[in-house]
Amino acid sequence: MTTLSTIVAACVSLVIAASSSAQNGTIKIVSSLPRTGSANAQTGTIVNGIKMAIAEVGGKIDGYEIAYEDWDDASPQRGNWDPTVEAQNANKAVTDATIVGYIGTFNSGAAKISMPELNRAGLVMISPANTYSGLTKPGLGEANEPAIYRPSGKISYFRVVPTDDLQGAVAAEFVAASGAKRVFVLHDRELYGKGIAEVFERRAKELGMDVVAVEGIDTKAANYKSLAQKVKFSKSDAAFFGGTTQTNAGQVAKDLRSAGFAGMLVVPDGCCEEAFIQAAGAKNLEGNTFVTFGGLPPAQLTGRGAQFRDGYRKMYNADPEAYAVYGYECGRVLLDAIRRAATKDRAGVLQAVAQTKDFDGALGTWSFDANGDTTNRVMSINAVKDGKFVFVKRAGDTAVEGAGKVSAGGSVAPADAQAR
Amino acid sequence: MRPRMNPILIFFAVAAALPMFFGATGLFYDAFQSIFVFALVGLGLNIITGFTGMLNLGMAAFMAIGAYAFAILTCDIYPFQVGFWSGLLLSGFIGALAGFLIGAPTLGLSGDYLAIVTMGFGEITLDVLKNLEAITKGTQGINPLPRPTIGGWTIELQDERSWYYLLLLILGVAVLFVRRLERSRTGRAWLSIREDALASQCMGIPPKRTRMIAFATGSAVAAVGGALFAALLSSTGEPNSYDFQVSILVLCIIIVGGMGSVAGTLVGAAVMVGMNAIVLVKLADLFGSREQGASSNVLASPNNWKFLIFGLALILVVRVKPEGLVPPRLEGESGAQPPAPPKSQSGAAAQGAGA
Amino acid sequence: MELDFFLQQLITGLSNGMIIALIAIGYTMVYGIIELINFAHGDLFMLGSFLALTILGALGIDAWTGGSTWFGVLLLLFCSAVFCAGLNWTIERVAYRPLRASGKLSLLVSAIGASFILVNLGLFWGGLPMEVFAGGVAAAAPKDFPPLVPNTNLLGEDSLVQVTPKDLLVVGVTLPLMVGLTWIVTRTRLGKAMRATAQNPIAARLMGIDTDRVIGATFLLGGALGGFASVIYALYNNTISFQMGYRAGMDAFTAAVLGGIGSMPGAVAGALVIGLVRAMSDGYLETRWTNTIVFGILVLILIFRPSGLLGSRAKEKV
Amino acid sequence: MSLLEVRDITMRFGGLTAVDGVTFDLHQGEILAVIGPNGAGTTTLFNAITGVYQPTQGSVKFRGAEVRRSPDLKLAVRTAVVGILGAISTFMALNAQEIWTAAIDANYLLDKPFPWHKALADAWATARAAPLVWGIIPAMVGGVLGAATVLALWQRLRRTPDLIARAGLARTFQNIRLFTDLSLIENVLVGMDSRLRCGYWTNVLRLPAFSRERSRSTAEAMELLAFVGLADRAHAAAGSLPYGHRRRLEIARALASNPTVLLLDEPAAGMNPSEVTSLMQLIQRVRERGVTVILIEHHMKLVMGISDRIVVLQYGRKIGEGTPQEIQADRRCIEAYLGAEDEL
Repeated sequence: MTTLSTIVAACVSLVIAASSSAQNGTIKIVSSLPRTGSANAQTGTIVNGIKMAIAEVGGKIDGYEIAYEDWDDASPQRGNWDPTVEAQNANKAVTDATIVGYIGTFNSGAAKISMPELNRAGLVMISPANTYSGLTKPGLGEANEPAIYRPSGKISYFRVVPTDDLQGAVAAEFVAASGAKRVFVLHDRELYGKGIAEVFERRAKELGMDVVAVEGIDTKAANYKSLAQKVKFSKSDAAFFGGTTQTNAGQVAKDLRSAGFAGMLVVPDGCCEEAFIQAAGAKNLEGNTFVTFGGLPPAQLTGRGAQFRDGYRKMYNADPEAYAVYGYECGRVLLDAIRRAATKDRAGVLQAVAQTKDFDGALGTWSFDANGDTTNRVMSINAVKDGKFVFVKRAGDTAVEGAGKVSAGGSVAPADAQAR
Repeated sequence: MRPRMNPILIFFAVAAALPMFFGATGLFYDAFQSIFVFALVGLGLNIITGFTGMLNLGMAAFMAIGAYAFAILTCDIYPFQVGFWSGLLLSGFIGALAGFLIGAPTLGLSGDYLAIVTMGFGEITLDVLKNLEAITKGTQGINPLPRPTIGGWTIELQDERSWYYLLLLILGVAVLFVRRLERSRTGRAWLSIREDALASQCMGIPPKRTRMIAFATGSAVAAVGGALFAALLSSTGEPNSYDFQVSILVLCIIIVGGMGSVAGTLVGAAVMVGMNAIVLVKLADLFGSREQGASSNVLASPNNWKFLIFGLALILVVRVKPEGLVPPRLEGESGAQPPAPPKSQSGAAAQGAGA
Repeated sequence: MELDFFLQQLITGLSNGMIIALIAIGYTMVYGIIELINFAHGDLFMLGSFLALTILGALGIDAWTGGSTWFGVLLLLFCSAVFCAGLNWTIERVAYRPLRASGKLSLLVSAIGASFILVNLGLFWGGLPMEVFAGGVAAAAPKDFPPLVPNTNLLGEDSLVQVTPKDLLVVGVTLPLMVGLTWIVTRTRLGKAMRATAQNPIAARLMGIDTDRVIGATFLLGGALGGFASVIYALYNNTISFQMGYRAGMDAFTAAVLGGIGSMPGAVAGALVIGLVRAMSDGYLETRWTNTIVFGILVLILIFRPSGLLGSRAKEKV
Repeated sequence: MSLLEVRDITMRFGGLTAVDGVTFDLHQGEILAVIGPNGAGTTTLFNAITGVYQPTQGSVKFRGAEVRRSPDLKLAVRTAVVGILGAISTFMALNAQEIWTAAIDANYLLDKPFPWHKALADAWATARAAPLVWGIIPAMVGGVLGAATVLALWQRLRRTPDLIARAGLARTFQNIRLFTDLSLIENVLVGMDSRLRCGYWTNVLRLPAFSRERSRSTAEAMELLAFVGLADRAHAAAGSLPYGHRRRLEIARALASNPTVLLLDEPAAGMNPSEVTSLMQLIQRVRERGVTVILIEHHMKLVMGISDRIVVLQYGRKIGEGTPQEIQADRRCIEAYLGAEDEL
């Protein structure tokens, strides 16, 4: 009998699920971001940005009501994004015909799951945070990337954030410019952190620096004191950590400093959030720690960006985190496309998004290129001062696309990069 | 007296009938695909822990091995490309082999020592999958994976109803497999080891070999589950998709369902995964829609309550039904018999302590 | 240089091992008495450190600079220990005691459930609108724990090898605690009752021992040790996070098993082995293989000593 | 010739000598009782005979030979195979990535047929060229596999209870050890396991042999349950049986393997007089089935009533052996048992 009652319970909740579908004149946008667990701090700001963009158009475009749903692609057991949930979200989005835009994902790994599904359905997907190059750029990832994400042959995935191959290179150039000769590369063994560390490593070697070692850390370890000693004893001038606040960047920074490592420490935009300073302790980051960021920090934004910053403060009574602007930008570019779209359905919106050109966004004026990447190359390097991010310099305008490409032999098999 | 209905048959009958009520697509299918996959992995663990009494905290590792074996054997970035069905079978075989390898040196250990070794095996597997990037593509995951073909007809991912029945069918075969073993000489030997390892050895049953067979069988079933998990996603996901939390979920499935009970495993999977995939999602949606603006208050987001609800539900379930939702029944036992004393699920564990 | 490096790793390994040992004792005590892998213990430990940070925040961090630092540390140790002890006792009362008769695995699931709840409480706690939690904006982010204990090098700032007051703190708190605990278990009435209950709860009850109270006391003691460990961990690592209980718990449980579960000296030995192996593997091999090596060594040791380093295998009565 | 020759068995636990040089013979078809006051070492002696404990010293010969696996060719081949596999997998684990890269990644191009021969050749070449030692990981993999091999070897050469049971010595336990969650008939079928032949796949696929064996073994099990008088409860859980019946079920379970020798450890413990009487009849009937019986018992009426010979232990030593009449007349045995002269 228990079996039956279980099934009945499941059915009841399913009926509730089924009843909450379409209304006429409503266009739905969803976002799929990890909202359970440690990433929620960052994704919260992204969601805020999206909501803000919708609020700015008054929740209506051409008489169509814009409905927004904030979906979670994490599960409580995993405390992080869960491939099963992401697949379910993609399915859910595909089967709900009122959904015309899918904002997400936060993690590149999750994007790999949902991209082919959404592509087949012709549903446009715009990511505020995926930086893994292989998702869009041929030749930088696996041999079958990015074709496998485009089973329909069309491009339906776009991102407003510059990819790892640009950012890692910018970081390496910055380190080289500081005069460092020996550099120790650490990464978190995740898709994002490892990818960016690899780009950094290659670019650093090209720039004539001596890469002492590349090490993947255990992101759940209590501390990295032993590893930090290793870095210190290696007499490196600089260290790069490819990772995020969630993968323990704070502890890495802290232990490096407490071990007495005085060299430069550079971390990528996954750490460009208050939480990183909070985790690492402002004192440990003071001075010689730098954070690269794809775009300009809120304080440096001008024009639209400045408006966004002020609007965000007013709406949420807090300073926007670095990521909020991406959420906002995603939302705006999608709404803009809906406005321009000839037909307010998936095909129309997809076409309009793809045609986005010289968009006057919070991140500057940019377009989507043929791969679906932003043409925005502006990056910034930030330092930490008195517990706040301060802008150091603008970079990336000159960054070479595809810096991550293996130069010798022309083979793009990842094995070359990994046979160390 | 009316004979009690067979809960396994009820499960399959209801599962087979359900899609009639739910159209061709929807949340329902996603949830049930997960339920079937985890029921499969649960069946594997049920052989190891439920039947044979070896506490295994590393079941996710066998899922991962199945998923990665399946992916490497079928994905078109590798030269093997054996196809869906052969891939499924081979991944089961490789799972058995892995179970054999980890089992050989450790199955002599008692109870919780084995538990920690299996837990360690789970961690090692994740590390190896992440570190051997040349083979496993590290954290990138392997994709895309092929769709099953039946006589020239390919089941596409969107064809959710076909997937549903395919998984149900495979689960049915697995249940049949496990039930047949359980009700044979092999299964009796497993149960006797769980009940009293020494007595069973004194009856001429070689404990190590018997445990090994159970371990390998369970691993194989879980590996097939893992392969289907990957096939459903058309990707292995990243290695972290098979971490300790997954092992814990599977363990909860069989304990909540009823240790050593095949029907219990099915119901446990429906309850635990269903709670996750349906109830918690619905709850979050329900409260999420009322959420006003974005508040920085951590309590305001319903997503932040999921752990708590899940934990409370676990404690409540074992409190109300400590022997599991569908405890195992004796073969041939009729309704008229007095129930066995309620120590069934402790038998496995008590063994570890005593041996 | 090479020797310096080795000594440095030795010191790091020992300090980390000592912290693991404190948590591991909590596991091993509970296991010894009711044969439960107390999954919630690691998360209990996590909450202890959150309490410590809250107290720091409430009293104002500046108060602890200068001479009153050590007093502050003692206060934190005391508060967290009392808190964790009380919480552990409550969990036992609510989640474990009613299930004790219904089998070990039900207990295990209950412990897993308790662990989930504690983790979630930790998440909420991190969202407190306090200065130390950065106003509670990013509840899930790791929190910086103010460096009450300085990181100065006692061997002089020029020395490559670092021995800091933090290392001394770890040793200075852990050793007396272990001695004290050994005294309690071997010399006092309570200790005798605990060992009797562990051996045979039914017989102990027949002998007039109130086993429920003894088990409660064990949870109190184990919780208190977890509380001490949480403060030392926080002061040593200077970061706390609501997810830190998982790894801390896993390391500690591995240590308990490695040493022979149920044996307190074993837990300490196991923890030191794990701390040292981790340090050496991080230092001389690659960090990414460290976990593999730790568990590989565990399996290797268990093959030759199936009851752990210092565990004794009770002969089964036939 | 005697069926079972127990020679100079000694069992020491740390400083305690539980059994000290006990020697006796068991003859075909007899009922032999081993008696002794509590703590005399009777149960320990049983455990040493049935392989539960490894005797510190001494030997047990069954039909003139020690019961143990002989290190035969099959074992040697298996050990060698495991060892070689271990070495290969260690090596593979070491260089897996390089070999893989050389064999697969370097040769595989999308949309082109895969050159299997070249890949294998490349793999072999890389494997040969690769350095063997990388550090602690291979040492550990090798260590684990090597240790497992040694352990397996040692296990196989040991007298284990399952081996002894399969040789034809079945036993019951002093503190009854039934499989309480299994039904009565399943308990008996577990006892019969050593006589069943159907393998794993036969069971899964339900080949004809399975059905044949199932009906035969079920009938035999029912017959055994009837023999001990429990046939009417065949499908109840063993845990639901009253105490006296559990003893009988244990005997049925032990008989299921068609043993040559049945070892009963205090079968009458905790029984009332009428139960003892029927137990005595049962033991007699067991002997009539052609099974030789050794029993440990404190219940003198039972011992004197059914045994052909008696061995008396005290403090681990044998102090007497003979027919019931001889033992009853032996002063030392009586003193050992009763400890006081005036009760005679």
